[in-house]
Amino acid sequence: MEYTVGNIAPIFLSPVIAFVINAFFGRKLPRQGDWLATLSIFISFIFSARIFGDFVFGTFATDFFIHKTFTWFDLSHGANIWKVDMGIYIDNMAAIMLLMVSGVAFLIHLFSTWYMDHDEKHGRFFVFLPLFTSAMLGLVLSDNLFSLFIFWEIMGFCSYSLIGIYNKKEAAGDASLKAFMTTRVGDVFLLLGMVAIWMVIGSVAYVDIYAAIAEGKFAGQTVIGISLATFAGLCIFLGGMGKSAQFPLHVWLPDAMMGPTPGSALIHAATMVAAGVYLSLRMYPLMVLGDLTWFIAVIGAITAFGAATIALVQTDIKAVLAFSTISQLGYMMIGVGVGSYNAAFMHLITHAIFKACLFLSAGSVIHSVHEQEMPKLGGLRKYLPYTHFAMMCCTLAIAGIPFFSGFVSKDRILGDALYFGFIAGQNPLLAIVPILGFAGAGLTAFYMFRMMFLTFYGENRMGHHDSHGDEHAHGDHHHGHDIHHEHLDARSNVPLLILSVFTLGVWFAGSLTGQGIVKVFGEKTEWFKILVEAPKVERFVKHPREAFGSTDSRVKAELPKAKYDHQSGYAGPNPDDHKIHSAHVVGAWMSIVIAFLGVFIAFLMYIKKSIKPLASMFPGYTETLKNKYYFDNLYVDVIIKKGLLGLNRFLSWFDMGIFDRFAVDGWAAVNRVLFKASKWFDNVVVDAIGVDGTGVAVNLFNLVLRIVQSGKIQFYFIMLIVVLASYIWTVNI
Amino acid sequence: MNQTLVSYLSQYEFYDVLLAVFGKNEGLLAFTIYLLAALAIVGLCATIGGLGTYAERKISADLQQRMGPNRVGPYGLLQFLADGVKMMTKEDIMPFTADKFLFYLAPMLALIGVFATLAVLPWSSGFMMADLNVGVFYLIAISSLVGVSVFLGGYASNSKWSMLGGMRGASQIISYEIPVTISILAITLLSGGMSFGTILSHQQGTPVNWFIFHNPFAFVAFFVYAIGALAETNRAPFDLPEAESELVSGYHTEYTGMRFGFFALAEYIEVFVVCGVGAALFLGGGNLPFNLDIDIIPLQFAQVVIFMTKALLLYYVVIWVRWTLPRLRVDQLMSICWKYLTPIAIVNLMGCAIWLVVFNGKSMADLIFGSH
Amino acid sequence: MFVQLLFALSALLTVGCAIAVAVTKNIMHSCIFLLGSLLGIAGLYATLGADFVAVTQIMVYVGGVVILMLFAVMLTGGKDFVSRAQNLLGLAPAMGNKWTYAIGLLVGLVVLLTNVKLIMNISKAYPAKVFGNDFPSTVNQIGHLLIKEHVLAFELSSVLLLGALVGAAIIARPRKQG
Amino acid sequence: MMSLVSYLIISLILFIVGLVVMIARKNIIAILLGIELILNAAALNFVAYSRYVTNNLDGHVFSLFIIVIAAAESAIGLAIVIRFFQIKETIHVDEATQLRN
Repeated sequence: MEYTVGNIAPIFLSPVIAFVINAFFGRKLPRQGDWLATLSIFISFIFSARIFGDFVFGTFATDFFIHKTFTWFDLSHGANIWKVDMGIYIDNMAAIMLLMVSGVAFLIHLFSTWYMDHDEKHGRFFVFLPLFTSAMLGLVLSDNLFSLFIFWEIMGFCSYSLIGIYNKKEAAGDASLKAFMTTRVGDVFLLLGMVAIWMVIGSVAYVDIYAAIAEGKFAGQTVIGISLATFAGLCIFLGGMGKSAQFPLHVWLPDAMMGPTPGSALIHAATMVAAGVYLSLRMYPLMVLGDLTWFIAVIGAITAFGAATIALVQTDIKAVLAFSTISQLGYMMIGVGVGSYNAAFMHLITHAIFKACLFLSAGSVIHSVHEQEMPKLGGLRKYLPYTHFAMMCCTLAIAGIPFFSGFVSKDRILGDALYFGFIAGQNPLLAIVPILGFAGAGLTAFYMFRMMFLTFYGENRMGHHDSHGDEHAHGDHHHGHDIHHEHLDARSNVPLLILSVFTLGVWFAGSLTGQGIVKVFGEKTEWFKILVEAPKVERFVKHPREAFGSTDSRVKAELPKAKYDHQSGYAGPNPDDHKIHSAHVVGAWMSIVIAFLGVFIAFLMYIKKSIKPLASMFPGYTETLKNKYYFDNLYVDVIIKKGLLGLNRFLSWFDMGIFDRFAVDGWAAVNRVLFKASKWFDNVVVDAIGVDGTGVAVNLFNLVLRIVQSGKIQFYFIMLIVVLASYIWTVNI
Repeated sequence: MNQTLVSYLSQYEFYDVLLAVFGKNEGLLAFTIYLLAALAIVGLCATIGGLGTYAERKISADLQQRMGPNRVGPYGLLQFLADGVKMMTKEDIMPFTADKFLFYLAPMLALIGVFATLAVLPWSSGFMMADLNVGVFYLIAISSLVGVSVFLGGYASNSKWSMLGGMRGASQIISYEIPVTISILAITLLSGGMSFGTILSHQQGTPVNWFIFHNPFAFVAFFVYAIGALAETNRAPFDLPEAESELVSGYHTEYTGMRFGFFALAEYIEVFVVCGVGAALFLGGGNLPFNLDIDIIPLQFAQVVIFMTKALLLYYVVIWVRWTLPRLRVDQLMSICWKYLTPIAIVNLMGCAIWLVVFNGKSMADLIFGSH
Repeated sequence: MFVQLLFALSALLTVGCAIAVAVTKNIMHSCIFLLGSLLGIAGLYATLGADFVAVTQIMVYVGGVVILMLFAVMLTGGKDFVSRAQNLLGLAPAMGNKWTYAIGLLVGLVVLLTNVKLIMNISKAYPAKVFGNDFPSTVNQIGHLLIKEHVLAFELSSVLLLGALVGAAIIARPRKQG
Repeated sequence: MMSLVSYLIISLILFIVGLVVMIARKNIIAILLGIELILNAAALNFVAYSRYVTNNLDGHVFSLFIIVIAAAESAIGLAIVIRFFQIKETIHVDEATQLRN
């Protein structure tokens, strides 16, 4: 159980090395170095799997963690401690996250080698993809907010590059800029939050923050009138909102699909959007201390429901997935907010897997038929059987159908939300959280199956648009009869099938549905619930630090083992446990009913066609949804055009009308009077006495100086020596 | 460690006898010993230099399938004496426009520079005139007097050939000093000292302990040193300063008689010195291949013989190279020095340093045969 | 005895060559006398037990500076230039005339008197010390000093040398015409 | 014969000679020669004091730095001289008057 730099660093370093090699020599390598990038991620995966195995399969205790630090720079001077440490922090959550990121990223890389083949941006794509992955892995390994922020920004840059990789398309460039600028809003707040934390405890390491919370260092500290914990927590959460595309800052994510689909898979599924949720989970004690959980839950609920409604009317297959991502991220935030730490993280993992699979499947569809508008697709089931299978598994998962992973994780979140909203005795207005959550779940089931039915079922509508087919570059590829039958291929659809295996719920929960009702593999499979829990801050007080290079001195036998006891039953000492259990049971049944209802309506609408799509009944609302609640318009037309330009106009009016007319012109009038006086003064006093007099004086003085300032170096030597000698003679040493 | 020849000899009994003969005057005795040793070494080196001219002619003749000198003495061995007599009896010509002072000074400086290096040449572990703490450094420093003399010889003659030869010579010598010095620095690094005694004491025993086999970088450093030393002594293929076909005879075109002899002698002795230094630094010098743990005078002479053998073998290689390789152009000469030898020498230096750190100062032989 | 002999010879060489530098009219000879003077100073260093400094002195000056100066003299022709510019004392040739020497000697006299005053005090303050003939090696200690106490100056001097190298190459580089 | 004062006297003679050379000569190279003499006088003082007064080797290190600086100074100085000669065809110091007036 030796954890040294040697077996942790490759996780992060091997993709970085691949990035460096590809960036400089990628063009000279065979296949532009895509195999190198894939191999590097596989190496990361191997090392991550080792850590995962150690942490999860009974080696370590629930609250075990590895924390190794080294001093990055030390400017301490006397009593002023000014020292920045960097380091690695791995606990159960990070171990699971590492495995998920490296595994999903590896499959995405593998898929990309097929998807991006013969693409003109092939090489550039495989420069940024490993860098992106390494940044996410580094973020997970980080032990403090500072290095987290560094990797956070690297990811921002990489997402900017990947979204805008087709830099000849103007829309791609705009989308990349939009993503970059929108997330920057959050990043500024994150930095502000870090500064606030640094002010209090002089460190941004997780363990120091936890210890400070436990010691009550935040108590009584205020910033601009509000509690510092609230301020810092809010700022950090705003950073997470930007990255995880939460409600006001969600606008960048739908546009991010301008990039290649595997890149979207990496951004939307495994890495970047997960970072915000991951950060919120890491800072959960701070959020609790700052009393922000209700705020997080409300934001999450609004996002979950709002994005789901927008997804109802999208016709682009990737847009549907993009909005569903926002919606699911909302669920994760609900989970964070309602205190269901473990379920929120589980949803992060399950969502990462099935959303990666969904995006890759969408990529497979797009690559096969060169079309991504759903009304022009249909009946692809018989052409793309493997893709259809994988996508169906994932759709079942995201829709919350029992036995699939999405049901397990989402249902736990919703169960906790139900308790949070109705039973916990909070503000009654917070009941909006479970209501919006359940409504969003139903809509999710509906729009996902709408997408499946439109794409894979019904008759093939590919032939109907021959008239404008020539607009596309690959004119002869998109006729319906030209679609080739899909074959099993290690690079194109095996990654999808591997991912779809992990959409089953049993991998994550101890029972088939995750409610502890039908237990399959015994208690031990309930590992997720046991191993992941909110950090107990008291534990981190005065925790010793380990030097970076040191090997782990603890003997394996002495380490406390994780106990797989009956924690899963809600029969603890808390009197509310019974209520929580009831809420979960009610929630489970409600979500099953709602999910099936959604699927059934979709079936009626798009297969049986017995119900007309509702769009015709609410034309105005549909228009609103199609325009994504006018958020883009809000930002561009209202905030930028009305707000900023209005301010601009006001300022210019102030400048020209008020300042120029009164201040400048008035000052000129005053000056005119002064001018008369000063002219007289100038002529008489300055010119006659001052200037001419000075000239005469300088001329006189010049006669002396000219001799001394001869420009002859030897004369200067002589002066130097004489002065020095006279000095020595006078001071009498 | 023996600091000087006198302190070495003072450990033997006959030193006390000699001291008694000199009336207990240690200074006078030391002075006498140094004087005799200096005369012996200068005489020996002059002979080696003279024989060098003979060897050069004989070997070149051999390479060109000629007979070479064979009239004076057995096998023409006394040819160099005949040459010397001829030179001394020739008329000493001074060009009318020459700078007389510098014209006289230049050959002297050449001989002074070369003979001064003999003070630290390690003939054996005991027979060193002075085992200075800065031995190698001193040797490099003082031998640069030869560069000044070449330049002055070229300038003082007031002739275009000489001037060009002198300028070429001076620039060549100060340029090639850099790779040579850096190569020697690598050896200094390996031995941990600049005195020849320290360097030789690290190379005792079988040839695997020689510094040339210490590590791959030292192996390369030897060749850098050899090439640089060839150029520093103005030997072919680096004999630009005295290129016969271009500059008549370079910086000593206008010199005749014994002044020319001084230049020639200085050149041949310097070749011997750099060969000896190469043998001492890289090839184990006069170390016996076995360690007897006793120190008697005959063993010292055996060491001298071994040292001479190695140095003269290198001397043979130098002559061989001269009669085998064509001469370089001036630009090639400079680009070899600055673009190849200097970077290689610097890489060698760093490589040696890294080797010392990585392998804890062990040589390749230690690694292969196990440390002893 | 050797040390005294060496001191006497070195001092003689140093002072004699230095004075020759001052009085010679030929700039080339001046350079050569400078070489002699610097060698003499190296000998003085040796008598002071500063073996490393002495050898460095020979290395840098003989191997570098003096040859550089000889080159510079040769590249500039080595002629006895006379200034076209009028100065206080009329035309002065490059190697000086009696007026310039008179001024120089006057200033030298001032310095001499000043320093004699200082040296008188010093000779009282530090009575003569007698050392044996043993000269411990200074190389190790200088090495330690250079990379411990004086490491900043050491590194700065390396930067200085690099700057001088590049600067000299750039300044002396022949420019393209026009 | 050998004492601190004797070294100081040699160094003083060197210094005065260097000063005379610097002042009396109008040849830039000769001025550089004078500067070398003065620098060496200073270095000699350092080493002499190091042996007779301070008993440590800081004086040696100082004189090493002086040698280094002298080398750098002469390299730059001679480069300037050569450049000056290319422009003005003379190395008379009184001709360096381009910045006057």
